[in-house]
Amino acid sequence: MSTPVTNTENKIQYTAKDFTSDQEVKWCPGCGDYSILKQVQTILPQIGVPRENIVFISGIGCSSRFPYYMNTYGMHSIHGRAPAFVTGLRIANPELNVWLITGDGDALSIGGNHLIHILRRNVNTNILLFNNEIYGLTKGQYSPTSPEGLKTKSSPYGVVDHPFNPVRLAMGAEATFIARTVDRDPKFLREILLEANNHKGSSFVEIYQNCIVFNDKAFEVYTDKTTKKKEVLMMKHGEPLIFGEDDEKAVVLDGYTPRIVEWEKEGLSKDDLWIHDMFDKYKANILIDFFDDPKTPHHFPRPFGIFYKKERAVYEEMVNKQVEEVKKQFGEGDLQKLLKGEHTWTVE
Amino acid sequence: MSTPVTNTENKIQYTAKDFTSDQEVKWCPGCGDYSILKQVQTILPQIGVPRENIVFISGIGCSSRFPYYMNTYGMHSIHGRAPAFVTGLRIANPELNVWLITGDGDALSIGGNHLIHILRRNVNTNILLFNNEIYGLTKGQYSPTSPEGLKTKSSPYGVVDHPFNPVRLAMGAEATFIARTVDRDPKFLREILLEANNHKGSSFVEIYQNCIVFNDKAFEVYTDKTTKKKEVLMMKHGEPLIFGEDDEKAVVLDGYTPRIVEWEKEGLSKDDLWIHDMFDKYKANILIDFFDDPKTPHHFPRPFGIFYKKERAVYEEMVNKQVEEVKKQFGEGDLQKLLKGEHTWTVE
Amino acid sequence: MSENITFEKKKHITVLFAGDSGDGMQLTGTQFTNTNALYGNDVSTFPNFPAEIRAPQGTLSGVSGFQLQFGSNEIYTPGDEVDLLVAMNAAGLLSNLHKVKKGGTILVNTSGFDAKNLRLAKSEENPLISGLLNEYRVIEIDITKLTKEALKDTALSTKEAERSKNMFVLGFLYWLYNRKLDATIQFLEEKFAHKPELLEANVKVLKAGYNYGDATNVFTERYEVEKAKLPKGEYRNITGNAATAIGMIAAAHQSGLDLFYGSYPITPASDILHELSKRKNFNVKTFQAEDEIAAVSSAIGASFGGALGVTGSSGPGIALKMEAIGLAIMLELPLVIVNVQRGGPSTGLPTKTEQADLFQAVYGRNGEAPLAVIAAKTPADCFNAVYEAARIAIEHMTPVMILSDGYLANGSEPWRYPKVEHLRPIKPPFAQKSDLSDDVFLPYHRDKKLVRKWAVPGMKGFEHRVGGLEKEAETGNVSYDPENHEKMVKTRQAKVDNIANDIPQQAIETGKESGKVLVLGWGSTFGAIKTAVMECIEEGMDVSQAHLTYLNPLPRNLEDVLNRFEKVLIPEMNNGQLVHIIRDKFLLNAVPLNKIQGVPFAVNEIKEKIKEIY
Amino acid sequence: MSENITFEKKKHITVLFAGDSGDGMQLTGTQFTNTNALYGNDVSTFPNFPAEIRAPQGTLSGVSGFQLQFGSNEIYTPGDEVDLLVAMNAAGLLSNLHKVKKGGTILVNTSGFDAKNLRLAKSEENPLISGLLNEYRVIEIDITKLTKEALKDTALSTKEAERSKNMFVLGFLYWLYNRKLDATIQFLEEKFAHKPELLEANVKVLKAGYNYGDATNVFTERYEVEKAKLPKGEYRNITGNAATAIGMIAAAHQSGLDLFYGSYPITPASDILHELSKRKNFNVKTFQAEDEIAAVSSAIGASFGGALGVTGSSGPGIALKMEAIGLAIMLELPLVIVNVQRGGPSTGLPTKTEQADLFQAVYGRNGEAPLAVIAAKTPADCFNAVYEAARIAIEHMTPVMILSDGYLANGSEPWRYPKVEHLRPIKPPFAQKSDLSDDVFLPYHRDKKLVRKWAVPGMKGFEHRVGGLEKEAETGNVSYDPENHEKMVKTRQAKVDNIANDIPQQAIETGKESGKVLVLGWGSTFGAIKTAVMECIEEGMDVSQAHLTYLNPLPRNLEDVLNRFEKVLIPEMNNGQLVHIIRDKFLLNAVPLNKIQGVPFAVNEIKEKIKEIY
Ligand SMILES: Cc1ncc(C[n+]2csc(CCOP(=O)(O)OP(=O)(O)O)c2C)c(N)n1
Ligand SMILES: Cc1ncc(C[n+]2csc(CCOP(=O)(O)OP(=O)(O)O)c2C)c(N)n1
Ligand code: SF4
Ligand code: SF4
Ligand SMILES: [Mg+2]
Ligand SMILES: [Mg+2]
Repeated sequence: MSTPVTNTENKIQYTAKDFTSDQEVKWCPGCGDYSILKQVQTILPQIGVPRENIVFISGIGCSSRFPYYMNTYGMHSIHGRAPAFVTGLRIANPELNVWLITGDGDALSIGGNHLIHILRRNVNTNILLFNNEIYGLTKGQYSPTSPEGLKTKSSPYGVVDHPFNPVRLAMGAEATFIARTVDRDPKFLREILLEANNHKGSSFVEIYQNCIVFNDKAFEVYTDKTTKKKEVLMMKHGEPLIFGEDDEKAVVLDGYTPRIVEWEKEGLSKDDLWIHDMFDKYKANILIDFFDDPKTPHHFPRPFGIFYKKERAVYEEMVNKQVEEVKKQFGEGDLQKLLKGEHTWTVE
Repeated sequence: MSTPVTNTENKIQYTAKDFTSDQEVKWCPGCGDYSILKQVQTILPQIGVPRENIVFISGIGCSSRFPYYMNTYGMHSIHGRAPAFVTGLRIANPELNVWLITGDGDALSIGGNHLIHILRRNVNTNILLFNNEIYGLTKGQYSPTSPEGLKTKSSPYGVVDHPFNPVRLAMGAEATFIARTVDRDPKFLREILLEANNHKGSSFVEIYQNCIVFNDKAFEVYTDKTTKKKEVLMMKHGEPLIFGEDDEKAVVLDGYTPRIVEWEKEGLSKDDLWIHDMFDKYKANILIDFFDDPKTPHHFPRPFGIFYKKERAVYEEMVNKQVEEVKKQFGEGDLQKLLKGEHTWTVE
Repeated sequence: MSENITFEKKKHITVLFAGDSGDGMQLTGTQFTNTNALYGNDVSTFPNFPAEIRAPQGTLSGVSGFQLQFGSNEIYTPGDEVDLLVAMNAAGLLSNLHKVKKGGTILVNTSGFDAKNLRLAKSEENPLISGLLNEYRVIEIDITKLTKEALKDTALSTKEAERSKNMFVLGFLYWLYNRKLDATIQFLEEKFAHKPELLEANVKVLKAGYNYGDATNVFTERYEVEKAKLPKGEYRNITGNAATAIGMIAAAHQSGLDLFYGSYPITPASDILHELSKRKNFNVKTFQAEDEIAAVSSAIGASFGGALGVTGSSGPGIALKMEAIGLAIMLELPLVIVNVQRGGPSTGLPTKTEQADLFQAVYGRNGEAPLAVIAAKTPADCFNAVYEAARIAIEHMTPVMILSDGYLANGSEPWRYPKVEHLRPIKPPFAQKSDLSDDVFLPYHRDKKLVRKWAVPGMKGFEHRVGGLEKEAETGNVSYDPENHEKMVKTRQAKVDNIANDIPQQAIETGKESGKVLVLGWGSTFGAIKTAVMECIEEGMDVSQAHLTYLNPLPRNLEDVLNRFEKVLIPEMNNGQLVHIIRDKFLLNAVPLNKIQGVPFAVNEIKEKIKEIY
Repeated sequence: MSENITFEKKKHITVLFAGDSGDGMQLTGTQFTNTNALYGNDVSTFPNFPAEIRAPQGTLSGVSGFQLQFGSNEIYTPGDEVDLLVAMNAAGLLSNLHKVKKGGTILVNTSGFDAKNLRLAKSEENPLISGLLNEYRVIEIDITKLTKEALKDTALSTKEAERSKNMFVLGFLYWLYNRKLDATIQFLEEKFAHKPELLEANVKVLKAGYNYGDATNVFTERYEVEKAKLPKGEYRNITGNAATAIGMIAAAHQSGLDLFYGSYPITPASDILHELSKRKNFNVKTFQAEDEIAAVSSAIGASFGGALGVTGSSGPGIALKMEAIGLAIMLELPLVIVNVQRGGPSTGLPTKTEQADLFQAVYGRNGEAPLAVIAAKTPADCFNAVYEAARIAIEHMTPVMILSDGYLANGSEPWRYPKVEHLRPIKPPFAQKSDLSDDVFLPYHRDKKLVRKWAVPGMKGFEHRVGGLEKEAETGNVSYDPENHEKMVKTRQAKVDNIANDIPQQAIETGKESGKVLVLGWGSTFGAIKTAVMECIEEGMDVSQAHLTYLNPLPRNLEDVLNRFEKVLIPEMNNGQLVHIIRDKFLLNAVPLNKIQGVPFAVNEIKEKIKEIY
């Protein structure tokens, strides 16, 4: 989402500490949630919004405890419904800076419907989906993003459900800002958070988050120094899609078919490579499909960054605009006239 | 879905009438639902499944009255939840031939979550989504597929919600069979119904259906003789994507960018055109995005037919397979042993 | 006007329009109602239509009915027995004949009794000639034909022409009851503003109907129902759903809040959404949510943001809202939930009326989750009920449910609409600077009424977090402390119980303050009970009526009121719900009277029961 | 063994293990329980842990506790007062000290009382030296150090080594209460089958703990709790959730149906899903649905398909299921709904226990939607309750809800498990060829018990449609007929009421058949009430106990039973729910006793109340 910077005259200079509530943080030691909390608290001073105009709304889950730790307005709502609370709040007051905190179970299992609807409506909010591919708070059942075969408390013989690719679902739901990032890359996470906040509309940010207790190392290949460079494809707008131990690999498009090349070996220059264009939906669709199991041979690297961004009318602005238009058309409502209605008579 | 043809020895020769229940059909005269009912009743004799093995399950809506009119097993369930009933039924008995009947409100508004989950799981069923871009049964409110600006009972000043494109949402939800068809083209509808039934997994079929009372002519450009040929893009696997009054137009791909050509004028042969390949996901993604308002200039025609088809493991088969595997591994469960547990002692 | 026709004075008349769903009976009934109301009669209406949008033409299941009673005295019900049945076809006649008073009049459109119509109505014989109607006075008019006749010089197709046959009926009835055509003509002018040929046709047929009465001798008497002696004031006619919508707007206006209405369409509640969607110039924001859970959640979100959050639905949708209502109880935010009850369980009888969601309202949540509940008793009273619900929700920072039903929702009556300045003011308990102690805001600090303060995002210095986990008293921080939990559960209960100190004592509506039988009701049974009790009193019986608006908490003096009578009779359109609450609260052996037929009580059904237990 | 140590005989002992969430208290408690149970004691347990997965180490909110009582007589509760508190750190001590009997023993791990731990526990002074523990017998052992000591020759890191300190405690307690290490060693062998170094370490520490007792003189007495004189038979230990899962499997097995369990994870019900997921070789199909609505709907779908459809959740999830349960009531299909209640309202106290969903169970649906309700009274009784629920659901073709709670779910007790051949047979009322009349199947034709026949897709000639709209008697076709609706509402009610003829009469559990005070309970208060009543009787008081399993319908003779007593006391872990149902049904002024603290009643709390009203 993006919010008009209000209160600029006597703008307060915040630090991350100003966004830290007095409540003890109660995640497991080593949980990826800590890093995300910290990065959010770190970037908030930069967005220029007074603290009282910021609201964090979450569902239920480990990740959804987030609002308690923020010294802003906040609501820890019920499981899966945060998008609906956010929508109501934004319609009621489109001036606020609203963040929606959710987990893979919260957003994609019980809350799937509200998620796809907030995306299609394009409510101006920043959706941070903490994807740990597991249910943390309920102690380790599989989630709609758990990979097939995963053994969990509720799948002792392995998951048989085919998982969602959250960014693909977001695209299917008409999202206008789609990004992926990861808890263990704080700098990059902050960048994406700021970009998300700058986007006007629903900014959907999937954050790979490590649940150290129930699904440890689920994203290790994307964060571990030894594997990261060859498994992560960093998407930067206007830059070629290069990856590999020594940036020796790249992705190119043969027509509409993506292909991995060793670009220098093959005599290609940077200009010959696929230059990332986050405004191109067709290309975004292809990148989103880079979702191979990193254990399979010849797999594509996993893209991180902003897949897609598009300007589209913001729902609550349209709602409020229509209110203004109707006022203009019919004049500010006159309650006595409304009570009176069209046809009256008098009893003497 | 596809179902093993059982009971073949003494196979009954059905006619459409055998699938007609004794209940009076109560849709409005001229409602598009009639045609769909008729086509379903017409193709059922061809699928070779005994009537008692066929089940129709629906949610709530005009369209969801469907099961009452079928002389098979049926359930008119509650609003939006048909996919969940179907999933339970299929897991309980994977031998049945199950059809899921739903509307645009039922499937995409209240039932959106169940729809995306049945698609990702790939439960073997035929999902017929009667899309009339309106709430029929509740008398004319807009639905998640209503176009922006539509004036309805609940949007007297015009809809401000950006609509879903149902086939795009299905793709985002990992659907394995995605098709679009229309009530007023019975032959083509029957073809698609049969293809859907032949597909193993969740077959998602969006059917444009005219609600003569509350949203008449919503799809007229795709059915009216005078406009149909230039607005409809018929997708046939292995054939070029040709359309236009005299089949003079076609779609080609420039790299990954689709373009409309007047092919003969431009000296192209059929082989130069985009040959539809329903197994190609990248291309399906592009076709799915042909969703322009037909009133805008230079718009793409609306595609009808099968966008995409992919074989993927069927959920309830995996569930039942796991049961069998566990039985193999640990032996058929011994209830007395289970009651006894691991550690017992005797009180004399 | 034919000379030899006289006017017979009548105190009240019950008319039932019955025809095919496509015959425009609802519109005809509404017009006839409005005209009588504008004339000065008291009126009560009961529209009754099939669940199908266009049920098969001509069939019994396709019949659409609109019943109304109008009178020169106060009218509380649409009438037990019909004086005049207008039957546009055989199905309309056959499915409603039993409602007609013996000796009553039946006006039939003979075109609706052809072979096809008889077959569709599953009638082997033609009732017009079979003798079935011997005990009635039957007026046969070929309305279809006369309508076509009237329009033969216009450009309208036969089908289009036929469609205005309801105007013929209406015109004829205006003649019969000596009413002016003005209001209906004005309505038609608005409706067909952009279709002059249809306007002209409809007016033509309306007048043709009137003139037919004047010109022919089918009736030798006309009827005169004088103006009712209603309390002085200005009146309008209003349906329950419209009154509900307007009540919300008024409450928002008087509390200085924007109105947010989050809803998902469902019969019979949808019209509230439709009505509000039109009223955006009152700072009304309507949100058609993806489902009922999103609807209620969005309303809570809006309340959190400082609006008056309201959500509305009917039984099945209300079921889905319960988890979130529990959260609202925990958050202690204002929220109004409207339940326009319909026949249940499950999908049930979606277009029919019932009062079977009282248990759900009072008890239907997990955990100790007390919810204030208010019921509307007449269509116009929906205004008061929702206004009062909003007042309590805002001033007590708590969700309040209002129970309406299909009968109230679609029924209408004259309403002496209030003056804005007479509306009770509503004061949102917004947090003030003075609520900060040491610069800290305690979101769960309470006033004497146990109400917490409302701090809204945007208010500097009041930043705080709320949520569904049990909260520590005062601070609102998450707390798993056993004693704190017990204290908070009891506090939330006490807070809702306390509302009893902010509502009127229970009054006796009709009859003496003590005596033999008290008929205790709630909701839309009001009119039937009132009429029954009044008639019993006229017959010299010792019967009184008390009618509950506040169902949770109950009025403080209710036990006292009940104890002043020997017997308490509780009629309900359900299988017995209030009666169980009363038994529980007061250990009082009240007598239930239950009707579960999707239609309101007849006055006589209640009278009979009173007599039975008297 | 030191020579001068004697054995003191005890009838029962209550031990509470308290430490950090990471200290393995739950495992320690479970092992200690199993060993005592295997020895032959009667046992009752109460695990109590924070809502956080790993609440901050060392803090008060991070304390995890496991209390158990074991004895040589019958044990019904985990004990009011603790004889031995094991405190692994300062927070564990401070948050549980009030539970320890004056003069009781406290075993502390001194390492858990360093400056950091004191700070985290918000303790300004060190309780070990502040005099706080003057009234107790305190045994200080540096368990952490001794554990590390024991493992110093292994390859384990300090952190890994420390983690087995709970085994030291366990070993020491085995010495103190003269128990064998065998069962725990066997458990460790299984647990660490693939980690031999951890197995070795744990066994080493376990033995070190035992030997420490033997070698030192910290205790001069050991305690002997003899085998309990339980009814003859074979026993095992079982938790409520495990018993629930096994009960479902047994019911499916005995009815010849496949078991389908559709559920969405939620504390404290999830373990049922986990347990069943392991048991696929019993033809158990588990479906982790996308939400609770899908869970219950899938179970109904499975029942429609001929399986035993079961769904389970806790309060907030049950709220979401209500609309679909209404459908199941309308469809008249078997369905079992398990509600493992937790502290509410809303998200409430997710890991704590409560009985506040009774109203929701009995009343929480739209329309007239009667639901059979059964409650389990002890962990092992969950087996009977769910078995009975399934029997009624299947044989009466109706949904049945079973109420368990967090205390039953996680608590455990010895269970004299049944022989398969003694399980009551369950007969699904499948439609037969003989149910066809003229080749037509009437899906809503009923037998004398008002039960319809179950025809499952695949059965030729029985094709039919069901749905949530009101249905015509017999045919099941959609019907909007007023009389039919009333008939069907009453029939569905009568059908559920009829279940009363198929359940046992209410018995007196403890005490005389009539007298002064009857304590009436339901659910998990059973043990506390039983103990309280037994103790009162021992003290010469005229008190009896009756405990309800069947909450809807109530046993036929219940009114009679209640009327045989002067006073009826109803203790509940809620703000009063059963008491209102009893008041309503029998106009009986029962006395409520309510505790709403997320923890079970202490025996004494009930005794005090009995004495107060006596
Ligand atoms: C209605 C309802 N159903 C179920 C639950 C139990 N529940 C709480 S959190 C959760 C899932 C948590 O997973 P996720 O959203 O991935 O968050 P995480 O804990 O992994 O951060 C569930 C099932 C609930 N609180 N409410
Ligand atoms: C829980 C619930 N909410 C709302 C309704 C009311 N309702 C019935 S059908 C319907 C939508 C119908 O639209 P659609 O699914 O598009 O079907 P159509 O009538 O257009 O075929 C709604 C909102 C309901 N029956 N149940
Ligand atoms: S359970 Fe997992 S997600 Fe939850 S706090 Fe612990 S590490 Fe984090
Ligand atoms: S309202 Fe529309 S969708 Fe419904 S039956 Fe009538 S024409 Fe068909
Ligand atoms: Mg998660
Ligand atoms: Mg529709």
